[in-house]
Amino acid sequence: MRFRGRRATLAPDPDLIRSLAKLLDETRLTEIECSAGDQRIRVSRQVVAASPVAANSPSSGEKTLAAAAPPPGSNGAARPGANGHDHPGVLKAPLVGIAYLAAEPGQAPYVKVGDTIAEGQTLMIIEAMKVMNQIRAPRAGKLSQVFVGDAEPVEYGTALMLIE
Amino acid sequence: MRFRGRRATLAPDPDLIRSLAKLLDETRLTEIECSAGDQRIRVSRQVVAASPVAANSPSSGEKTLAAAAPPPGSNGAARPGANGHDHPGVLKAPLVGIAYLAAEPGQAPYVKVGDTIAEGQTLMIIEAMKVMNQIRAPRAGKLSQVFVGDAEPVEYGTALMLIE
Amino acid sequence: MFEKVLIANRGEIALRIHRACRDMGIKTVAAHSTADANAMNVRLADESVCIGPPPARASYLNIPSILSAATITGADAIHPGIGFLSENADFADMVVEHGFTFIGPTPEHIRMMGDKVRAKAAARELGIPTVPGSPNALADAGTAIESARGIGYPVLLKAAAGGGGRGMKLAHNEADLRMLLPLAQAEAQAAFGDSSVYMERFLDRPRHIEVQLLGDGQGTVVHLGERDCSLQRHHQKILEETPSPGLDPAARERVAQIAVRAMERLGYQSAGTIEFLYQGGEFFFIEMNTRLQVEHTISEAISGIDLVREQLRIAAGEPLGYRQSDIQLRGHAIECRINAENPDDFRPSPGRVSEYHAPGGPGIRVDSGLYQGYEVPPFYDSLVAKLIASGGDRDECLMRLRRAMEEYVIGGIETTIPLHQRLLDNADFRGGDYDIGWLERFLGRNDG
Amino acid sequence: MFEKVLIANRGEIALRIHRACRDMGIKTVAAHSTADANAMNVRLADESVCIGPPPARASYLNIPSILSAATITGADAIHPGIGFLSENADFADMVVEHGFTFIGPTPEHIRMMGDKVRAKAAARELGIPTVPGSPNALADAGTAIESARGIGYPVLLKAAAGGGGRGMKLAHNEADLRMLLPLAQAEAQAAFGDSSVYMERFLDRPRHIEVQLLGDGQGTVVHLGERDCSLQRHHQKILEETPSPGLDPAARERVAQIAVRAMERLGYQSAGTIEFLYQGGEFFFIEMNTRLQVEHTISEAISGIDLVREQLRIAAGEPLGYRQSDIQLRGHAIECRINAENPDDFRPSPGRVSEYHAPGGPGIRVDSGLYQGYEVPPFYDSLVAKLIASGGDRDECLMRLRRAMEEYVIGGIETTIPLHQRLLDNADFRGGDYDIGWLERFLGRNDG
Repeated sequence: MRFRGRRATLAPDPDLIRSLAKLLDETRLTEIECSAGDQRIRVSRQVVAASPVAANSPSSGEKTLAAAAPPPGSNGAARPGANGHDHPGVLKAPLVGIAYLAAEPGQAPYVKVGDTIAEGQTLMIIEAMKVMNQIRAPRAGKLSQVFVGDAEPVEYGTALMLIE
Repeated sequence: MRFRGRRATLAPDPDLIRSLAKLLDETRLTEIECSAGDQRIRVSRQVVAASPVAANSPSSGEKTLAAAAPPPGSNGAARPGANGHDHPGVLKAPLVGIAYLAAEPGQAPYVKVGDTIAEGQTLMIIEAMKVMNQIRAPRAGKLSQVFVGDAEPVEYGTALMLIE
Repeated sequence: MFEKVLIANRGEIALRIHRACRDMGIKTVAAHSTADANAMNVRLADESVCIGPPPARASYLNIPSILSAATITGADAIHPGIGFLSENADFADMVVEHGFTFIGPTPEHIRMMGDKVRAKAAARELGIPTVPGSPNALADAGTAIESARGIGYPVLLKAAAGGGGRGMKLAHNEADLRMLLPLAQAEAQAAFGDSSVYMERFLDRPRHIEVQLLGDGQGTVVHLGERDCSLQRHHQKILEETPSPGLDPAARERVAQIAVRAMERLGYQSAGTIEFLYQGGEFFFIEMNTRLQVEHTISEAISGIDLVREQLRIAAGEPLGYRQSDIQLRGHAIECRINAENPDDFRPSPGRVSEYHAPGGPGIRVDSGLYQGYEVPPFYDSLVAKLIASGGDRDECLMRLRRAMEEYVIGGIETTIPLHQRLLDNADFRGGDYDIGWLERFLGRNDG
Repeated sequence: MFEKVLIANRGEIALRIHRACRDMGIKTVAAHSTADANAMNVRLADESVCIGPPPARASYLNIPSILSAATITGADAIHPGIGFLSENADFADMVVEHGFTFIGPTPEHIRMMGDKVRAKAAARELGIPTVPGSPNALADAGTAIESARGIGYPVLLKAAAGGGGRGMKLAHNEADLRMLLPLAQAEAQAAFGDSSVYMERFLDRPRHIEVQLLGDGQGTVVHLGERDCSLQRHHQKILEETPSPGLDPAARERVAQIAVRAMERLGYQSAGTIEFLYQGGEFFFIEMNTRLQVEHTISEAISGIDLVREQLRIAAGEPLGYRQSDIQLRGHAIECRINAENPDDFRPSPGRVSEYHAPGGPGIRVDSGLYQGYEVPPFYDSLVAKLIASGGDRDECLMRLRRAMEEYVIGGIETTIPLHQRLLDNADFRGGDYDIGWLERFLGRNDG
């Protein structure tokens, strides 16, 4: 998935992410978002670990684009859903829509990193055509990562969470 | 150099050449030439050894073509003058024209395979724009091969003879 | 005008629509299946959304996915392209319900022309001639002979209850008819448990002639001439040309006027095509396509009008802004559909394109998403490129086409280029002497 | 018509001529240097002959080699292309002496227009306006002022004996002239040992306007409209368009008529171009090119006429077969010359093309011999591709050009595509507001 991708030039800068992460600690904020023109970076302590995997949030989706739209002839293209999330425990979006991590804005999320998950437990909502689709855990396990932010658009195959 | 190349499909058949060579022996002919449509094969005991090097006479020049016109993207192209005749003793055509191996039709050729050649000796004539250009030996040596037939067209860089 | 258009299609036509949008400064969103993630139209799009797995029903026919993709990308209009959802009236309704513009005609017109029976009735009302036939169930030989007089011989007797050739009889005259009616009725009875039989005029060697139309829904309708699409295999068009070598100027003008008058009465809005069978100087309605067509390119070539641009302008509410008299149709144009298929047995040939080099020069247009290294997926139809040649006359056009075919390099997969080269060397084709059955006779296969 | 044509040229123009021949069913012989053995035009040619090593004087300018190549291949005509021997009257003579047809005008006309002084005189005789000037050597201020009245200010004083700017003075009025004449004379004396000075009308911001002509030498001459080639760097055209955004219909018609009348009087035979400077509503003769031009493609786009085909037909003795009134000039066309050069400092960038993908779709034509794996040789000029866009109007044309530039992929070498993209985004250019000096001002370099 690409948003305004072609115009973007931001390759996510690990140091930038690290420094924003430090700011989170220092300020005890839960989220920092900055944008400049087409470029946007967002780090959030609550759902996105300030780690290289943040590179898979749409905020840095341009990177996927940069790989996904090489000139013809080269083979650098990355398929959505194949972006390094092929761990069997990765839960992928079964439909296109907006991902919600909590039932209501401001409320606690359905699940947090570290939670023990029961099979069938509701993990998030994906809204499509005004229908709230509950995304349930396919199997029991421990929630080790959340790849998407609250209210973020997802396409078919977007990696949502990792249950180990 | 290609003549009617694109239409031709003849890859020179070594067996055909051998059998024609045998016929030369048997019949004590000095030359046999056959053609079918665009395809032409010519063997001559006098100037062309009935050997794979005959593959460099225009009669089988289509082979060069087949290599010289691969689809774009492949790299099979053979450069004229680079067709396996890079032996230092190879004499190449310095101009475009018709090669004559003898001063007059029917006369003995200037030189034969096996002759000892003196530097500056006339080896053949290349006619260009009605001018008979004498091709002289750049160095002394023994004439071990003649690559072109009498009255055959040559392009710039065509291998003419091998002097060892 | 729209700021951002979502293209709910794939392949060369998605690329074609992308190009029209870019040429108007409109941003594009490519909605694509996982199988098309590396497609040229996806790479070139401003934005892209994966809408599902390879099977079309789960992606390119997946209405919720497509509408959600439009929502999350903030597109203001959706172009359905060709096939897939392009003639799905319910989809058109939903697009509008969700606050997007559907780039195409009104759902009502899609619905009307989508139903064969309703379409034929509508055509008659709109003054479009249809194949003459009898009301169902010919009571007896007398009735049959009488309606045959009105219809004109030869007539084809057909079982009312079924198809598939059973119960079908061809009658060239009254004697035939007397003899064959009872047989047809008996066969119909045996095959379908219903002996009722009706008849239709039989066309043995018709041409497929279609008229390209543009209506703005504001009172203006124009045509861009006709296209001859008679070269078909299994009802799939292989090569199309305009103007048709089979029409004289009078017939050309007549069919164009029939089509324009009909669309004026209908108040048709968008690009559309009315297809006819043409034989013995008469035109008979086949169907109307309420969408863009693959072969729209040749009408663009002779008219200089970008049909996708016009679709977008009309959908945005703009009037055409010109009339028929402003349109000059110049020269001749032919489109060859190049499929990833074995040119002899037509087996699909998906796979990796190992080399790609498109022809160029004067009068040559290539519409293709192919590039070196691209993988042609096995899930969709096999059209991978369209080579369009235009010229001052048919001969110049044919020569350019033949030359361009020599230049075109598509490696790694089999394509139908050799078939087109055979066609271009064929005397009947070069003479313009072909009908709907010609190609399959040429291919020596009448299983079509 | 000819059976076999030898093409004595290289690069995209050799390919262009090959295509025209193929489109007419004429066999081609590619005469090429060793450096071009793998060039696309050589690969596609029916026959090829290596005529010499890389340096042009030893191959593409090697007349004996070229004539011998024609002899041994049995060609019946020679097309000289552009540059190299195309305007060499002696070559044209020899081609004829050796029994071949020269595809171009008569040697006399080449000779006449090849000599700057003779050409200017001929132009005057043919009724083509030239830049007004004084006879050499202005005796004194009085003479100078008098001729300046006739010429019109501003006038440029020039040393008769030399060039290079020395002795040049620009006078805007009589006062200037009185003051500057002695200075100019003194400078001329110092620089060239000859104080004689003459004057010419000075054009500060002219446009380069040229008219494309076709004459059959049998009484018919037509024009295909004008081309605006004002975008130049170091006198090299970078981008050309037709019609010119700087002419009104009256001026357009006027310059076309001047050119057509002149060629009618001359009895010109073949394609040719008369170049003009245009300023303040006046046209002034620069020179005539008695050959095909690189930018002929845009005239083809708006006229639908294949200019190389016409050259071949005329050389074969055919009459044009149409008159001016039969020619419709439709829409707008622009050609971008894509050079293998660094887009900022214009250093040549020869080398291996690692990726190649040409743009396609409506209104796009590409003339290029590039392909993936091709090695651009360092020995010749750096033009490697021409991207030609056409559209119903200038805006559609510009948008298509911009879109096609986005699609065009040429890897492994540097090209001037980024320069063209900057041009396409520039307000002056988009407004059509440019003159001969504009591009170098735009590039911030006035060393041209």
